[in-house]
Amino acid sequence: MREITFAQALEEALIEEMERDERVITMATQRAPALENKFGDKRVRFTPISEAAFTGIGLGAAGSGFRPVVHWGMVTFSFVAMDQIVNQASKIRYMFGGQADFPVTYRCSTGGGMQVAAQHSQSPYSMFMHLAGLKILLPSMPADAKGLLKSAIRDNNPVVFFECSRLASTTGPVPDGEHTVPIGVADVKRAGRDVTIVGLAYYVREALAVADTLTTEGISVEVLDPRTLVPMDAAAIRASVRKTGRLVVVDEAPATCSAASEIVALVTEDPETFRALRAPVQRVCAAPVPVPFSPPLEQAALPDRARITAAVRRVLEDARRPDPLAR
Amino acid sequence: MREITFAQALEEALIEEMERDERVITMATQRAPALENKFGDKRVRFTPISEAAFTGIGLGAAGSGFRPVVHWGMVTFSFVAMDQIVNQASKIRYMFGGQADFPVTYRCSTGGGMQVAAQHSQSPYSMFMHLAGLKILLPSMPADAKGLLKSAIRDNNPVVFFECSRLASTTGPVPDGEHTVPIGVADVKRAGRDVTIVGLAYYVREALAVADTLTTEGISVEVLDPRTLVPMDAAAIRASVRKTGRLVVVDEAPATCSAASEIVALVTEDPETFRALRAPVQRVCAAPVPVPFSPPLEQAALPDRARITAAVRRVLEDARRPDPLAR
Amino acid sequence: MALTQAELVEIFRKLVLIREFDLLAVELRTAKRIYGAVHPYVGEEAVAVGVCAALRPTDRITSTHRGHGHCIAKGADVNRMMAELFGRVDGYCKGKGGSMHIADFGIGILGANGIVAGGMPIACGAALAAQLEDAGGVTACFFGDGATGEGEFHETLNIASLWKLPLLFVCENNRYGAGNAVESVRAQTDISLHAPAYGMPGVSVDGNDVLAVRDAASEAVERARRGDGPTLLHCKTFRMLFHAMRDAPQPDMRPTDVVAAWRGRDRDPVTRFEDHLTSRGIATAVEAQRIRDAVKRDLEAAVAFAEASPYPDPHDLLVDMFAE
Amino acid sequence: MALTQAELVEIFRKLVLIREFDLLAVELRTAKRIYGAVHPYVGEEAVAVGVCAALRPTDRITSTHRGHGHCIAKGADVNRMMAELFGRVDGYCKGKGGSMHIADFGIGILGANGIVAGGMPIACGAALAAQLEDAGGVTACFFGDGATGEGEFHETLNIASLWKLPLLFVCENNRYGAGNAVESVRAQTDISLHAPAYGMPGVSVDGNDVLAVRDAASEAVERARRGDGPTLLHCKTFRMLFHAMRDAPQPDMRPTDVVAAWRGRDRDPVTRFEDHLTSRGIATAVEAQRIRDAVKRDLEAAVAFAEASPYPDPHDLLVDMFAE
Ligand SMILES: Cc1ncc(C[n+]2csc(CCOP(=O)(O)OP(=O)(O)O)c2C)c(N)n1
Ligand SMILES: Cc1ncc(C[n+]2csc(CCOP(=O)(O)OP(=O)(O)O)c2C)c(N)n1
Ligand SMILES: [Mg+2]
Ligand SMILES: [Mg+2]
Repeated sequence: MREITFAQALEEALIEEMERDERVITMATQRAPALENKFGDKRVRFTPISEAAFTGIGLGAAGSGFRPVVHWGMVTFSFVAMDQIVNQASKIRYMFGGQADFPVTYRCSTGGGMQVAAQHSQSPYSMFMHLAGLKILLPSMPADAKGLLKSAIRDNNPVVFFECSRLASTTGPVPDGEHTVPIGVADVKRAGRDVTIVGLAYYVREALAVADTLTTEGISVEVLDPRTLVPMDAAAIRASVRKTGRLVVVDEAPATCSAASEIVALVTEDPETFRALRAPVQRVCAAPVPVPFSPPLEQAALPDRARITAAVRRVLEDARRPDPLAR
Repeated sequence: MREITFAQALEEALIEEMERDERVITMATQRAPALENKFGDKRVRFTPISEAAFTGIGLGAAGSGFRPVVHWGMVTFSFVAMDQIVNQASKIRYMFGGQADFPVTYRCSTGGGMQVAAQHSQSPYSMFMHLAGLKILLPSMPADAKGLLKSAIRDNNPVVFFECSRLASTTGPVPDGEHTVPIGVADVKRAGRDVTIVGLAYYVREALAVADTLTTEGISVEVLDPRTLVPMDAAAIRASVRKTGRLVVVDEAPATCSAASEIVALVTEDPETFRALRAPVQRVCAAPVPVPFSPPLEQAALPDRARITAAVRRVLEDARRPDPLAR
Repeated sequence: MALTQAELVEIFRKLVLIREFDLLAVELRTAKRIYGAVHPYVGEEAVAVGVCAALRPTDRITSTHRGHGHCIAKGADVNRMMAELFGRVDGYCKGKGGSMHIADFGIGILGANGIVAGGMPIACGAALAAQLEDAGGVTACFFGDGATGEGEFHETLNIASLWKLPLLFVCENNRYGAGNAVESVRAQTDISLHAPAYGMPGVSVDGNDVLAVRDAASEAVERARRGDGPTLLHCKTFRMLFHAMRDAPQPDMRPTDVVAAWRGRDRDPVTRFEDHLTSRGIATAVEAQRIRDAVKRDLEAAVAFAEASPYPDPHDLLVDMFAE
Repeated sequence: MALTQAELVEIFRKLVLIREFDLLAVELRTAKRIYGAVHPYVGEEAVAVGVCAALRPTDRITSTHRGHGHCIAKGADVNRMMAELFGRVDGYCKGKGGSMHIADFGIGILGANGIVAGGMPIACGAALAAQLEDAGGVTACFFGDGATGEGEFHETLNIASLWKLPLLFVCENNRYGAGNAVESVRAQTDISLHAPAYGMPGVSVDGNDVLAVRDAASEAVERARRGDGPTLLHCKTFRMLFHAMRDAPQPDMRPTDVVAAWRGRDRDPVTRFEDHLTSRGIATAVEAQRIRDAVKRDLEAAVAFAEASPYPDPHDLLVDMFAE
């Protein structure tokens, strides 16, 4: 299969969906000359730096028959538009009794590791997950990125699509031709026996690298990528944990009230999965600080392979609880 | 001890702190004639409906030597100001290397149960907890409300102070004279043996009512009120769960990535507490919907005593795991 | 374009219907027969009716927390509105929205909104849709004087003008936002003065004169339909009742003489238009009374409709969350 | 108030220092000796220097993503600025902030800001503090033409004027926001036209003429100190380099002839002021060259200072989170 970058995969998805359905329009504060040439500046809207306005414009146009794809730029800039997201987009369908659909996709880049300091290194997925009414996507691989963005644009609900900055230039196989990935379905990126690592975005790749290394020690790691954060595929995560008995969640957001917290809660509140758990769960998350600029500090703030490996060892070494299945 | 309402307790706290320190000023879109008469309209600022601006004004004035107490009205309206909260207030001290303090207190009302529908019935504590850099308070009783608001105003950091609407008219004993409650210290509102209920705000009262009822069945419930959500008193929660072996968390926010998720994660990732857990934890939260207007639907969406009681029974009935301490 | 006699009478009927609907809502809320918050539009009826008289049924509007009048003016069914206030399944939102969230997308009502200025971007989005549809559609965006304090006011005026969106910005300046006089929250009080900063026309109009509003709105609508972009229509009006009520009305701190003056027969938008009709022989006092009576019967029927409708089934709590 | 010769020479030195600092930053970033994003202020120096020449040391400012010039003009130490770009502990933020987050609260620099318009409310808060302190303090708030698209622009102008805050709104209109011409994002391009909507004076000035900026700023500062409220100062200038760089500069899509014209000796704010000084006999060409040489030496020293400073210790990661 051909290999393309994450960024190219997203661009392909957008172009294909715009070709497929002329109600798809885009809005962003950054010009997209290639798209503009192809689809014209009526459909490819370049906007003033007015995120609150164009977030709501996307919603209003969606409620009036169009399928806007709105790019906030960095997730950072979405906070200027938070009223339209929290008070409008996430509530509008239910609050009005389901009388209209709002097929709008909000895209934005996320994450640290680029030495651009606190404001420009955020991963606040969980703040959006907490809102009942948004679907939330977070791919880790180019093929998922393409397939999920296409599904997002075709979905009849407000969808927030997070694009991890550190993944933009990574490559991977992407099928030719029509390729979609269903919303709400997790993916086992690597099967394993001894411990489940649930990774998000960039940290799926890091978890896979850790799994590779630990293999040489005879440790078999299963790496699971939720891909969709809302609706979360709790069944897949629980099934994996029931199999391995151990869970490590890796995410570059700070731990408090994070997606990682939610995954831990989904696992430990399920009676059957809880009983299969052989060690305390581990969250490997960012330190509870705004991401600092200086490279050694930034590295210390974000998860890395060493910390993931250490967490895996901790859940494995916690041998004080016998395997309930006496495996 | 005298009994006063939650709202009165808050008003007392504010007046006492304004008397104590003339650098304390207030801002709100609602006039406060009593305060204005007492302290003058220079210190008691009535503002236009411009939450983003006056949230940042509070921060800037705090960084310039004042101690603003900014009232957003409902937490709903804070989302218009989210940039100033997320990108500025929560990051400003650390990002600038700690060179200045920002003693600003943000107050707002929260919660459902008042038949004012989705936009005006929100409890998004966890969205603020996720941000490293804010202290977050959520009292349940008048005495805590007074003592914590005073501590918030004296604290040299941005503090978000949530005031549950359904508590405003509830009463309770409040000490005369100087009374503060330390930030970061949970409170056992009722000691018990068999199960720990961690309740938030209004649901502390509901948990106490459930505990009363269950007592007649010989079930001994411990009710713990974190009071502070950041920094969370994990030690107190874990100690209680280690004692009872069972945990129910009650909160009127939807469960996903909520404060309840965080409490579950804090408990289950701690090895000692995890080993003491005798049943899966239970989150009793709002349904994952925008709070609906119609009373029967709203009731169905929010936690109530029946659901709390059922959760307690579930964790008690889960007898399949023996008490590890063979108590 | 001059209005026919029938159109003039229909304008009067709408004014009366809005007036009586909100007086009734206050009564019902006081009696605790309905729930939540009520923000009466009493005294401002000429704005909604005048603007909507300039619109086509396919045109769209966005509304505010004080939204009953906008909905009725745009043609909403008072039965379904009333059922919504009662929290019943036959309400516009199946009881999920209540007073502050009435919408009827089928007739272009994109929703009332509990967030001050929150509907403005949505209105812009509807106008963008109309521009792309290229069928002459127009959107009217209602907002209060208080909403001009919000950033969304500024952002949407700029974008709408830049993109020449077919949009009417209708500022209902009732001189107060909740209890606060406009001069206490704005550096200068003539709201139309914002328009030049966005290169758009700003028009001030007597918001209690329904025909003046309708004429100004018609001109703005024509401009929008021509593709010349938005207009800021500044309607000067007054709220005759309190700002809002839950179990009881919020105290009204406005000077009583000012309130009394605005309640005079010559200023009240309903009686004023009634006198206009009768003095010009377009309708007689008897006909006017007949309309009032019919409106009251319609509203009684609406209450009966609402009360006959069941409460939503709690088992349907999760219905309507996500579209297929 | 006329400036002394020494003051004029100091203005020249500051212009040169800002110019050379940012050229050096670009060089260092290209060589990967510093990190993150760099937004060069090259070409806009006269705005920061002119405005800060009208301020007292105790006055406050807020800055933007393109903030090096504002900091230097207000008196920041280039050693500590440079150490911050290098991510070292002796940087202004101990390496935690980097280029976009330099602050020095001790001399009234309340911080650069990575959020377009994000500093405007904070500036208002500083001005409110000054008003309460009642000691004649003033705040200058820098922001770009692109920032006028944000709601915070509107909200702060209204509140500042309503409350008569001692504030200068300094719009640095460099005709582009990132790659986008101001006429592509604004319905009308004269930013000073917003002022009347807020009942405040709006003044447009040649932002490449440091003395014109200084004079206009002085008048606005006096007005603010008198208690008469804020002024919107619209400074017309141009960015001589690209918008931003990380590993490489972002492509510059602006018309090359326009860029070339703004780079001409008569328009470049540094050479233009140099010619002003020499033609009036305030300084000789030799003296000007001596100043340039001294600035370069200072900057070499700053780099040496920065490189001698250690990286922060990862064990200190949690330090500075919360105040006692
Ligand atoms: C963003 C936001 N802030 C505050 C409120 C609370 N609030 C509800 S109505 C209102 C006054 C609005 O005044 P105006 O826009 O003049 O409309 P009016 O009530 O006069 O019709 C306020 C402050 C809100 N709903 N939304
Ligand atoms: C709220 C927000 N939206 C978008 C951005 C991304 N961004 C950074 S600089 C910039 C252009 C700003 O233009 P202007 O205000 O004219 O300042 P200039 O760069 O020209 O100095 C943009 C869009 C941002 N930093 N903040
Ligand atoms: Mg009003
Ligand atoms: Mg610019």
